[in-house]
Parts: sequence; C-alpha cells; structure tokens
Amino acid sequence: MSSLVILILIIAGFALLSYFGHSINKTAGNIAVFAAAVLIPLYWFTRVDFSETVSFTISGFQMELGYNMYGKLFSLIVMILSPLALIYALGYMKDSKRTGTFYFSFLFSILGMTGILMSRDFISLFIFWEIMTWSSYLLVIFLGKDVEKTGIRYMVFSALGAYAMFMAIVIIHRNTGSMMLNDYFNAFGNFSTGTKFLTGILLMFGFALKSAVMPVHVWAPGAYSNTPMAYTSVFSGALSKMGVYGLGFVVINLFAHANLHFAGTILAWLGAVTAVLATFSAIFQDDAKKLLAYSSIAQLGYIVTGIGIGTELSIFAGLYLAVLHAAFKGVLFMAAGAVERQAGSTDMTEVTGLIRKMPLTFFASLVAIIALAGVPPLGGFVGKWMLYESLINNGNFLMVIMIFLSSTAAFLYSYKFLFGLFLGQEEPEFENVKEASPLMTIPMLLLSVFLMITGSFPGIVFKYIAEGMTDLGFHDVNWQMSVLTNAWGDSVNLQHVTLSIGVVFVVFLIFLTWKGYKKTYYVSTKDISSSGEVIKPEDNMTYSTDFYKPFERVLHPILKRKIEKYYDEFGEGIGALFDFMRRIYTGNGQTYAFYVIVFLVILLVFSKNIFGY
Amino acid sequence: MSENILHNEQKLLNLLEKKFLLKESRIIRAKRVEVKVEPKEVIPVLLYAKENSGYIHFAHMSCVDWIEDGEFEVVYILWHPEEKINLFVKTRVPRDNGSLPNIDFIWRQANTYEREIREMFGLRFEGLEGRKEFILEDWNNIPPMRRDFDTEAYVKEVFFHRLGREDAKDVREKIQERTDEELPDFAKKYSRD
Amino acid sequence: MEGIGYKILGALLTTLLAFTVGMFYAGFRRKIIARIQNRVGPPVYQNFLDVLKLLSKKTSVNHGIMQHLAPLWLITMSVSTLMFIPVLKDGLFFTNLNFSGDLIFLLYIMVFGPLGMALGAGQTGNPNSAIGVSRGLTQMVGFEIPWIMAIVALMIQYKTTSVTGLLDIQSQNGTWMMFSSPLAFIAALLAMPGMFRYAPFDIVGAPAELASGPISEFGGKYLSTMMTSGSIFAFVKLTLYVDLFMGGASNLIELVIKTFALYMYPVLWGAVSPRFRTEQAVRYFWGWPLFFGFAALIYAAF
Amino acid sequence: MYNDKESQKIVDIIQNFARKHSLFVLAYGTGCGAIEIPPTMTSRYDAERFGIRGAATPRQADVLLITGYLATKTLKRVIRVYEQMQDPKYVMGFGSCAINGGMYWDSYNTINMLDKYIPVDVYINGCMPRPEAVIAGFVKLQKLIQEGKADGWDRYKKNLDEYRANQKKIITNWVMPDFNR
Amino acid sequence: MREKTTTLYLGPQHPGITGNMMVKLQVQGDTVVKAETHVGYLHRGFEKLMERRNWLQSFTIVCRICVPEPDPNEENYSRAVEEIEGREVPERAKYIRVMTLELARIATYLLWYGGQSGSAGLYTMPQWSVGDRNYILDLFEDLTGGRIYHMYIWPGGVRRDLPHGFKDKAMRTMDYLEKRLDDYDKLMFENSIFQKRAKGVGIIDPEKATEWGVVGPPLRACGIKSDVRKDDPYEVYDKLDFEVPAMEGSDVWTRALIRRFEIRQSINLVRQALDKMPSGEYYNKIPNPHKWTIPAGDAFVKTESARGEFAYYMVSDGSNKPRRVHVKGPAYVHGVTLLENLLVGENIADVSFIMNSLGTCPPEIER
Repeated sequence: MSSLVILILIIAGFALLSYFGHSINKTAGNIAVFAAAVLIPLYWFTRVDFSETVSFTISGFQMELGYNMYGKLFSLIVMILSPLALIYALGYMKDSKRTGTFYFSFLFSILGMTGILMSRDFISLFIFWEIMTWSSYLLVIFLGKDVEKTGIRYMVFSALGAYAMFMAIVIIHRNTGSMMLNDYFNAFGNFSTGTKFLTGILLMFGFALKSAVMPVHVWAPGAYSNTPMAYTSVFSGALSKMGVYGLGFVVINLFAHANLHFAGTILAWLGAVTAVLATFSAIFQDDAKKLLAYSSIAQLGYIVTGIGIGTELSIFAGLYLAVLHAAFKGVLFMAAGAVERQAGSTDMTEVTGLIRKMPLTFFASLVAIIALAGVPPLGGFVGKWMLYESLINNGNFLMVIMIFLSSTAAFLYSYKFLFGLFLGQEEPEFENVKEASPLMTIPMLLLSVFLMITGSFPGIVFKYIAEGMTDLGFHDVNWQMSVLTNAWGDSVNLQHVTLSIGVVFVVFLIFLTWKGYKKTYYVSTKDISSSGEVIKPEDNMTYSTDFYKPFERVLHPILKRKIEKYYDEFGEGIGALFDFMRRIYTGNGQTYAFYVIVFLVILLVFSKNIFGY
Repeated sequence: MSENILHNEQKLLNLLEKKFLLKESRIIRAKRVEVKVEPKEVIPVLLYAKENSGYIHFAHMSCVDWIEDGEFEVVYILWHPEEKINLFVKTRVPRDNGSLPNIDFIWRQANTYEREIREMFGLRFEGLEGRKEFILEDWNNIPPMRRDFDTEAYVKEVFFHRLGREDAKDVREKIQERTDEELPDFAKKYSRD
Repeated sequence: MEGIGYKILGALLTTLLAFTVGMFYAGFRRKIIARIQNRVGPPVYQNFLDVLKLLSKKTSVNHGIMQHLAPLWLITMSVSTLMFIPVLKDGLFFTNLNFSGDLIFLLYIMVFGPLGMALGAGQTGNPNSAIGVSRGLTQMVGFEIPWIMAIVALMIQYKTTSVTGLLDIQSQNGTWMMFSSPLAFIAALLAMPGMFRYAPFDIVGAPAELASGPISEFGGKYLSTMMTSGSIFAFVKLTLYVDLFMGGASNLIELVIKTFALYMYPVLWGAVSPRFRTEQAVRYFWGWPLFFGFAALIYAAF
Repeated sequence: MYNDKESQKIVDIIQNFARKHSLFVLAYGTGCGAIEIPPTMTSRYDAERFGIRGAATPRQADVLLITGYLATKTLKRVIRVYEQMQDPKYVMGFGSCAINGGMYWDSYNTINMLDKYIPVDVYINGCMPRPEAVIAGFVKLQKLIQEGKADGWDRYKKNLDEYRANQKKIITNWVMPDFNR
Repeated sequence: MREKTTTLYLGPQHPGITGNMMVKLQVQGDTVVKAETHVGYLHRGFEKLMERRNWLQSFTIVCRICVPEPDPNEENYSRAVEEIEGREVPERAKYIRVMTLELARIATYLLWYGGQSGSAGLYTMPQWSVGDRNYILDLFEDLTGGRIYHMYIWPGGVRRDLPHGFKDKAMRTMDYLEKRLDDYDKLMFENSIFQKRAKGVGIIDPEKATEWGVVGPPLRACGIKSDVRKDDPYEVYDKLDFEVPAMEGSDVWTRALIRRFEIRQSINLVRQALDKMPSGEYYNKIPNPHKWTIPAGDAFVKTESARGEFAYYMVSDGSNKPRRVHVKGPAYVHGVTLLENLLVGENIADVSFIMNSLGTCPPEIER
C-alpha cells in the first residue's frame, strides 16, 4: 500500500485509538496520544515517499493523492507543530473531561490538514477540507462556552467558504471536465474572463476565509480564544496556514501566470488592511487569548500581503513568515494556555507578575514575542525584512507604510501580552502558582529554540521554501544560510548581526552582573517607590486596565467611525445573517454534515442546469 | 453706624428672628451678623439662609472648646456674595457625648471641616461619612485640640530633646513683672507710650 | 585576519568616541539650556561625573531578572546600532563594522533596546513605569511613521536600502539629501525631537506626572548604564541623520560640527516648550510630519 | 574604614570626587524649608553649578533634604524613602526645627531631634535657611564626602536596631516592608 | 478581589505635587476615576501651640502657617487682634501693609508662574520667574530682614518703617518686573503647546462655584467678580484704584489669564501704595507683651491672598493667650473637596497642572 494512504490510515487509527483509549482509561488514552505524537511525525519524516502518487476513481471522478514540494513545506509545519501541541495537550488536558473527543477531533484535524496538503484533485481537497473544518468545529465548541455566538459564527463562515469552494469546483469541472488541480491551472489561461474571475475569486474567498483576511475574519477571534489552548496553537499556527497554502497556489498559479496581477494586489491590500486593523484591535484586548487571536489575524495579514504581491521575494517572505508564525504563535498560545491552567485566567487585568512563578513559560513567550515583533536577532526579523524589501523593491510604498504601522503598533500588544501576564506586581493571590508541567513547557521551549536558530540560520527554513517555490514555478533561488539579499543587491549578514549583538550583550552582562564590591539586592515588587507611601493590601498597583488609553484617544477621531462601523454594523449584518442561517443550521455537527452532503449531491447532479454554460 | 448702612443686616436678623427661635442675635459690625441657635435648629437655619436668603457661600466652620462650661461652641460662617454680609450661626453642644447634625449635604465642603473637627475635638457628627483619619495618623490619645490635652507633657514623653539648653532659665515670669521703665533699649523703641 | 583586528579596534574606538561625544553633547545641552534659563549651569563634563557617581553606588536594587537585564538591552542596542552605521565615510577605524548597514535592519534594531527597557520597567511593578511605557510605545508609533516614510522615500528614490549605498550616492551626486530630497528631510527632522524624547516629547518620564516613569526604579549601576547607553544612542541617531541627509562626514571634526548643528534643533526647541500630552504628541506627528512624509513618498515615487 | 584620608585608596578618592560633584537631591519637600529649594535651584543661586540636581525617585537620589520640621506622619514616609535610597546616601537636616524642634518644640505632631530617627550628615541652621546657607551646607557635605566622613548610611546599617526602636516609638502602627541590607 | 482600577500615589514624595501632601488616585487607563486628598504631613498643631503662647508669641508663628505666602497670615492675625481689641492702626501703617501684601502677592504669583509651567514641562519658566522672585524677596529683606518669614505686620501697625531709599528700589524692581512679565508672556502664554495643554482642562462649573466654596482667581475665572479687597475692604484698599477681573471659561487657561492680569495689577497697586503713602506713625504701641490681655470676643477676618480668601476666626477669652485661632486658607476647600471632584475624569498628565492652577498649598490645610 502507498505510504500516503498508510499515513492517513495511521492518523485515523490513532484518532480512534485515543478516543477508545480515553473511554476506557485515561492513562491508556494518553499513551495512545503520546504514541501518535511520536509515531506520526516519525513515519512522515522517515517513511513517506514524497514522489509517490496514488490515484483512484470513485463514481467517475478521478482522485489523486501525492505530495509536491509546496505541500511538503506546509506539511512540515503541521508535522512539527501538531505533535508538539499534542504533547502539550497531554499536560494541558490532564484534568479535563471528554478528553477522548478532544484527541479524536485533534487527530482528525491533523488528518484533514495532511490530506489537504497531499490532495491533487478538488474532490479530495474538498473532502479533507471538510474533515478539517468539521473536526476543528468540534474543538471550537469543545469547552461549551459561547457556542451560540462563536460556534455558529465559525460554522456559518466555514460553510460559506465551503460553498464558495464548491461552486468554484463545479464551475471548473463544468469547464475542464476534470477535477485535477493541474488541469485547472493549465486550462485557466483559456477560460473566459468571467470564469477566470468567478473561479479565482470563489476559491480565493474559500481560502481567505480560513486565513481570516479582514472582511471575513469575524469568526476568528472568538474561535481562537474559545478553543482549548492546546489546540489553538495548531488552529492558528497550522490550520490557518491551509488558507495560505490555498491562496498561494491560487495567486501564483492563476493570477501570476494569467497576468491578473491586480487581483493579487487587491489581496495584498486586503492583507495590509487586515494587518493594520487587526493590530489596532489586538492592542485594546484585555484577554490574552483574544489579543493573540487578533494578533494571529494581523500576522496572517502580512503573510497574505506577501503572497498577494506575487513577486519571488514577497512570496518567499510570506511563506517564511507562515512557518515562523506557526512557531511563535504556537508558543504564545501554549504559553497563554499554560497561564490559564496554572493561574486560572488569561485576563490581563487580573493575572499579573507570573515571571518568577513561571520562568520557563515567560522565557518561551519572550522569545516568541521578540520573533513576532520582528526584532533582530531572532527569526521574525528575517521575514519582516524580506517582506519590506519586496514591497519597497516593488514600489508599493503605501503598503510598506501600512505594514510598518502595523508592525510598529504590534510592539504595543506584544508588550501588553508580556506585561499583562508575566510582569508587574506580584500579587499574593498568585503566590502559589507553579510552573507548568514539563509536558507543556518542553514543546514551548523546543519551538523557541527553533526561533532563536532561525535568527542566525534562517537557511534551514529557506531550503524547504525554495523547494516549494520551485514547485510553484519560480526558478531555484539560491538562498544562503544566513545572508539576506534583496533585488538591489543590498544584504544583511545575520551571523554578523547575531555575533556582534551577542558579544556586546555578554560583555555588558558581565559588567553589570559582576558583583565586585557592589551589592545587588533583590527586593519584592511591593517595595517600590510609591511616593513614600507604604502600599496597602487593598491597593491595586498593577496598571493593566485600559493600558493603551492614550493610543485609543489618538485613534478615536481617526478610526472610531471605521472600527465601529466595521465591527458593529458589519457584525449586525452578519448577525442578521446568522438569524437566517440559524433556521437552517441547528449548530449541530451532524445537521451540518447532512446539509453539506445534500447540497453536494444536488449540485453535482444538477450542475449543468444551474450553471448553464 | 447709621441705620441706613446696616439695612441689609437688620433685614436678615428680622427674617431669622421671625422664623426661628434664636437664643441670641446681634449685629457685630457692618457686614457681620451673629445668631445663636440650639443644635437642632442648625440645619433649618442654615438651609433657610442658603435657599431663601442667598447665603450660598459656606465660608468657614469652627469649633471652640469652652472647657469651663463643659461645652463646645461650633460656629458656621456664611457669606452673601451680593450683599457682602457674613452670617455667624453659633451653637453649643456638651463636650461629653454631644453631637451635631451633619451638614455636608448642604455644602459638600463642610465634610472637610466636620471631619477635622471630629478628629481634632472628638465631636460627633450624625451621619458623617468619609475617612476617619484626616490629619493625624494612628493617633490614640485624646483628641489634641481639646483643652485638656497637654501637648508639652505629651512631647516630653514621646519625643527626644536635644541636650545643651538645661541651664536656660524660664524668664517669662520675670519679664512679666517688669515695668515699662525697665525695658531694654531696643524694646523701648517699640513701646513709646 | 589583520582586517578583523582593525575592525575590532575600530569598533572599540567608535564606542568610546560615541560615549565621549554623546556625554559632552548632553553636557553642552545642559549648559546651553542653563544659559537660556539665565544661569551658569553645570560644567560640560558634569555627565561623566554623574555616570561615574552612579557607577560607584555601593548598592543596587532590582525586582528580578528582567529589571537586571533592562539596561543591558538598552546598551546592547545602542552599541550594536553603532556597529551598523558608518560613522565616517572612509578611514581606517571609524568606518567600523557596518556590515553594509541596512536601513530596515537599523529601524528594527533600534527598538530592541526600548522594548527590553520596557520589559525591565514592567517587572518593577511600579505603576508609573507601566504608564510611562504605555506612553512611550504610543509615542513611538507616532514618530516612527513619518520617520519611516522619509526613509522609504529615500530608499525608493535612490533604489538602495543601505546607509552605505545612500552615502555613496550622495558623494557621487555631490549633493546632500537634505537638498536633493528636501521633503523627506523635513519629515525626518520633524520626527526627530520625538526620537530624542526632549521637550515637548518628554512624556515618557515626565517627572511632574509620573515621577520619571520607566526609570523610576532604576538606580546605581543600572541608571549609570542607561545614561551611558542614552549618550551613545544620541550620537548614533545624530550620525544616522548626518549619514542619511547631510552626506556623512569624512573626518571627525566635520562629524562633530554636523551632528552638533543637528542636535541643536531638538535641544533649542525643547528649552522653550512645555510637554505635550500623549495623544497630542501623536497627533502632532500625524499632522505635518506625516504630510511631508507623504509628499516625500510621492516625490520619490513619481 | 573611611576615617582618615590617608587610608583612602585611589579608587575611593576618584569615587568620592565623582560623588561629591554629582549630588542628586530627592524631590521631597518635607517641610516649609522646601520654599527655599526652588530659589536655590533656579537662576540666581543655581545649585546645578555644583552638580546638584533633582531626582524624582529615591532609587536615583543621593541626598535627602529634610526641609524643616518633620511631622510624625511624614517621618514614616521619610524613613520609607530613606531606606529605598541606594548607598551611599546623605541626609541634610534643614532649619532649626530639624535640629531641636525649633518653633514647634512643644508640638505633639513634630519630632524634635532628627538624628535620633535617621542619621544626619549635615545640619543647616536658620529659620529658614537662606539659599546661601543651603549651598554652604552642600559645600560642607561635599567636603565630608571627599574626606569619606559622610557615612550616615553606614551608621544607619550598623545601628539599625537603635534607630528602629526610636522610630517605632513614634510610629505605633509599623507596617513597613523590611529593610534588608 | 483586587480593584480593576490602578492606585497611584501622587505624593508626598513626588516631583509633581505642590508641597507635602498626597493625592491618592484611582486611575483607569490614564484617566482618573477617583481622587482622594490626604493631608496631615505638615501638621504642626498651630492652633494648639497658640493656645500655649501669649498674643505676641503667637504672632511670631502665624507666618509659618503658609510658606509660599506668609504675609496674609500676619495681616489676618493682626487685624483680628485689632478688631477684638479695638486697636487703631496709623494710616501709614495701613499703606505699608497694603504694599507688603501686594508684594507678597507678586512673589506668590511668580512662584505660581514657575509651578504652573513647570508642571507642564516648561522648565525655563520656573528658572526665570523663581529667579526674578528673588528681587521681591530682596525688597522684603530690606524691609523686614527676612526673605521668607517677615514677622512684619503685627498688631497695631508694622514692625519697622520703610528703610531709606526703599521707595526708589521698590519702584525700580516693579519696572524691571513689568518688563520681565512681557518675556514671560512670550514664553508661556503665547506658546501654542501651553495653550493646548491648558485650554479645556480642569473646568469648574461656574454655576456651582460660589456654593462649592471656590475663592480667589479660580472663582474669578468662573466669571464671578469676587475679591475680598473689594467686597469687604480692609486697610486702604478702598482708597486705591484697581478693578477685579472676571473671565468666562473656568479652565486652567482662564485661571492663568486672571493671574496674568492680577500680577500686573499688583505691581500697579504697589506703586499706588508707595505714592499715596502718608508720613507719620507706623505703629501703635502695645503693652508689655506678657501682660497684654485682649478682651473677650471673637472676630472673623478675611484677606485676599494670591490664592483667594484667607480667613482667621479668632476667639479671645480675655486672657493673655488666644482661646482659639482657626485658620482657613483658600486651599482648605480647593485642595480637598474641589480637587477631589475636579480631578475625576481628567488625565494623569493634568493632575499636577490642575493642582497648580488651583493653588493647592498643603500647610494651610492642616496647619
């Protein structure tokens, strides 16, 4: 049997195994999950043959599975992040109920993602896409809170995306008579303009929805923050990348090759707007999970911008940022989860001063935040640099300013995240908080080590991206291990950067820490210069509510109208839509699946009659 | 002081005398009118002065410890911004267990005065809210502004005194006995009679 | 290997130079402001004594590791930024380790320090520090935008993203960029006082409001390191401006003259200005400086 | 340790030189003497000539000026602030009230001898001391620093128990964080 | 559970606080949601001390009640004693008193210039104005021998006559100051950033101002012409030519404008007092101070200080010591109830700014 099929069967098997394991006994289930976390990537890395293709025919539709290098790049994200998240989940979900369902859905969403990335035809793509959506939906409603709003929102938007994709598939099939992706790409140039747009935009809509681009991001903040954090790292880190994956091949294969650059540019603009607005929203969040959710949307905005621009460097930057985003957002969601589990809340106005209680979590999130902010010498900078250079080389100066604005404003929420949870006053109510279990900290630390390495040796990621890019039709760029070069020949040597920063850092570290005759004391955070007064127990000395009030006031006249309009009126509109949708959807997975299948059948049968061309 | 100048003052006194049972009332001088009332009459008089007579400015509130009579005298001083008259409303309460009504709903700044008087004299105000400690901190002696609190004895007990002035004599008694002729030269300059 | 030896020596010398010049500039600033204020003022070497005094404090207090590291982040940032900009155009020592000095890299490394500082200030648990940080980051969003616009305009106009490249272009054209792209220069100049955090943009550590804000818990060696870093960074910023807009400098005297002339702008404005409120500061930056930034971009692109 | 100049090492001399020429005064007007601090700092008297400048928080400050009488409520804050300052730190008692209670010797709310509660390096007499007197006090302090004799911070640490006993006699409700040097 | 609002201690050890007091702020974001004034850091128990001192000894300590502006205290004390005792004051002494009070007002306003702009970060202004304030203090030194505490206006007149050449010197100083005030205007009032900071900040409701006990320049900035010098004229203010300014606006900016007007008016008043000053006695003798008794009675006297109405309520029981001297400074209301209410909803950045514009002075709150 083909290794690809075996891979899928293994994942499915482990999903069932952990489900039944958990229904028997927690330990058994956990062993199964752990085995899955070890064996699935092991199998993928050692046994899977990437040149292999499997094809079979079901009721006249030919389906084909097989990796290309572009898919392999994304599989890499899935295969590294998901097992770490699974191991993390073992620690995170230790005391939870219904863990069987959780791991089942978790593994099934991995299955879905793996399947998407190896699908070479639309039918299997769609099926796996639905598996992914469906299993992630189960996880969104897993905690059972806010199902009315978040769950249905996610469901409805996913359904819209699915329909859009499905319509596109039907039209494509109508026009090409084949379900293969490659047939579509090859035939795209010969389509009529209307069809080009229709299929392209429908596909783009479906994919952009998963990657939470601004007009259709509404589902994301709630879904990201309501899911158990163990899964959110995958949700935001890997699952949303499926949208990027799709956008990538749509933009490159269709628009770039068919000279529809402006469509890509529109996408890029959407990405930039997403980045700015989502960053602004993230700044004013009080819940760390919400903050990270909006931050994810903003980061996906960068990625989408990079991909939308469609030049070699920009796509490279987008893909690189996608990999990095998976790593640092994985760490951050895991850290938020660790804080939630250990301290009981992720509300940044409540939780404070955990740095000395949870040093490892803090260290991991610090590294991730530096990478997120794009500050050298960590990996995030490389992606930012390539993105800016590609935009500047391209002359998209307004977009550069928007991305700059967004990433400068990103410092605000980055700091707020670290400050809100880890820094500030150490309050007695968090005195007994302990560091999270090694099951949770080790995955975070591993990912942060990865982030640190990419700071000076981004080449280890470049290799895979370059392979993927070649697959997409760009010529093989010969990126060096640690030198960045742009189109104008300017370059940054990252090793020099790391080296010099490191040397200076160590020199002054020794200088500052060397005791000599000076005594350095540690004092508690209650011993601060509070104007000579002794802090009373009832005083809240942590400045955390409305942290960026001045910034809010700045934005008030500029963006108040827009943001409110956007969130309220649009939200109301969507809400009205929900009311309509609620009559169709009961919010229940089976009903949804049933509707999908009915719709699918109807479309397939009557496609000729509906689309009469 | 002709009748004409004191017209407004007299008008106010007549009004108040007609309306309330005043213990005593007089015009001290131009722009100063004084009435003495029972503690229970304080709020009606003040309210009347504020609402009906235009004494809207609460200028001052003070307390005097008449330890000989065993009473506190509390004085409310109001100001009429148009007629430019100060109205003194005086009342007396017993030193021990006496209490006065709280008036900070009439003038909110009265809250500060009352808190201070409560703290410094130990006089109770019914229904007064606000921080217990206004000026002093951790004070556990008798309220310091009472006449029976001896600050010198307290100081000798609590604080240190710098040595070196033990030989300094208290010359106050001696000076008091002096006649003007005995005054030193520099002092004579100021007391040419 | 000789080259590397020279480069390291050059780096050390540059750091020393930056420290000295920055300290003297701060001293001159105090002196000049004192003269404006009708008094004699401290000697120009006063800041050296302050740093030395703070360094010779016998105790230092911190609230944890991040506060201990905060000054370190700052000085690492200043010194490494110094390593990446050409101090002199040519010469043996002061061309230094500018590994082609990419501008975007510079923009990003320049926020490395403030971020570390903010983390350290956050760990102290002093609400004033946190408010100061929130103000500082807000203000940063304000002045970074016109400043970045100016730089992007230069990059687009001259098709290079490195300081060295821009320097070369200036010496080839024989004109300074403050003349060849004046709009960008104006935008960058207007953003400059915000970068220096002198009045009216000293809102981060406003004493009368926040009791010196983020640095309120730092004393002794920590404060000394921060002052050192501040003076180096002042020199770095001035040198960067000179490199970008005033054609760089080919010897130290030229550098000192140019940087000092540039330095006078925030200093003199600051001497007679009260402080903005945070939102007013950002609105200021998003007013005329932003307009000039846009104008510069349009000028550069078309 | 720092009793005579001969025993000072060269390092100490350099450090003391820096210390004496850079005195950061904590911005704390504890009493009415604070009214003469602005003239001292501003254009006519210009104390910045001597390297004297204000510091906003105790962590940065070297000199604590007790400007005049010290109410018991303020004493608590002064102790708090003094303990937050970094060594070496100096205290200047300002005006006759700080020396012996001055005019308020019989007041129930002001202390009479400052040096019983925190160590004082220099006293300035007068009520109130003129800016010239303040500057003279600073010059005296500078001299003491150079000679290594301004060792109030050291005395405080050595005699902490004694000082504490005196302080606790006045501050009945002692809720301060520990002074753990 | 901890509060959601953050506690900020503004003072007592804080560069932004005026004097030694504390405002405990509860802030949400950087907006004040609650403010509590805590005083007592400067409490010396003056009123208790005066019970133990005879009438002349008490006189020496009253000027210490309010440091920035001691003269209204002396004036109030003297006038209260004179009112109870019925003691006459020579005409010349009255003019000298007026001149002293106006000089004190100028000195306080110069200090205010420094405080108001210093709290907004304009550090050049305090250097100038506090430096120039020294010229007024020099005049005081000539006149009384003390820079800050003068102990000059005492019951029955003033302690000394004007020294030789004082009038010329005072006139020259006034001319100099008037010139300097134009510089101040350029630096402070014509500065657009200062205007931006000051306008619309710390607004007192003009309708309620009198009722709330607002006095002095803040009240006049509410558009109400209220000045003790006109309403209840003391000394020779009814013989001097001046007018009470009143402006609409009642924000920090208006209060600043009122003070800008009044400091010029005070300069004018000093000139008038010096010009119109008659010759003659400057002092009515008091008896041997230790035997000096004052008949039983009470008096409520008011003086318009630079920050507003400064009032003394004095009770004598006929002995040689005061029974009760109750001091009410303008800050007693401004610094506690008014400040607590005014700060709510303001920015942290403006707290110190508003305090300065109200003229909060802690020593007169707690004495």
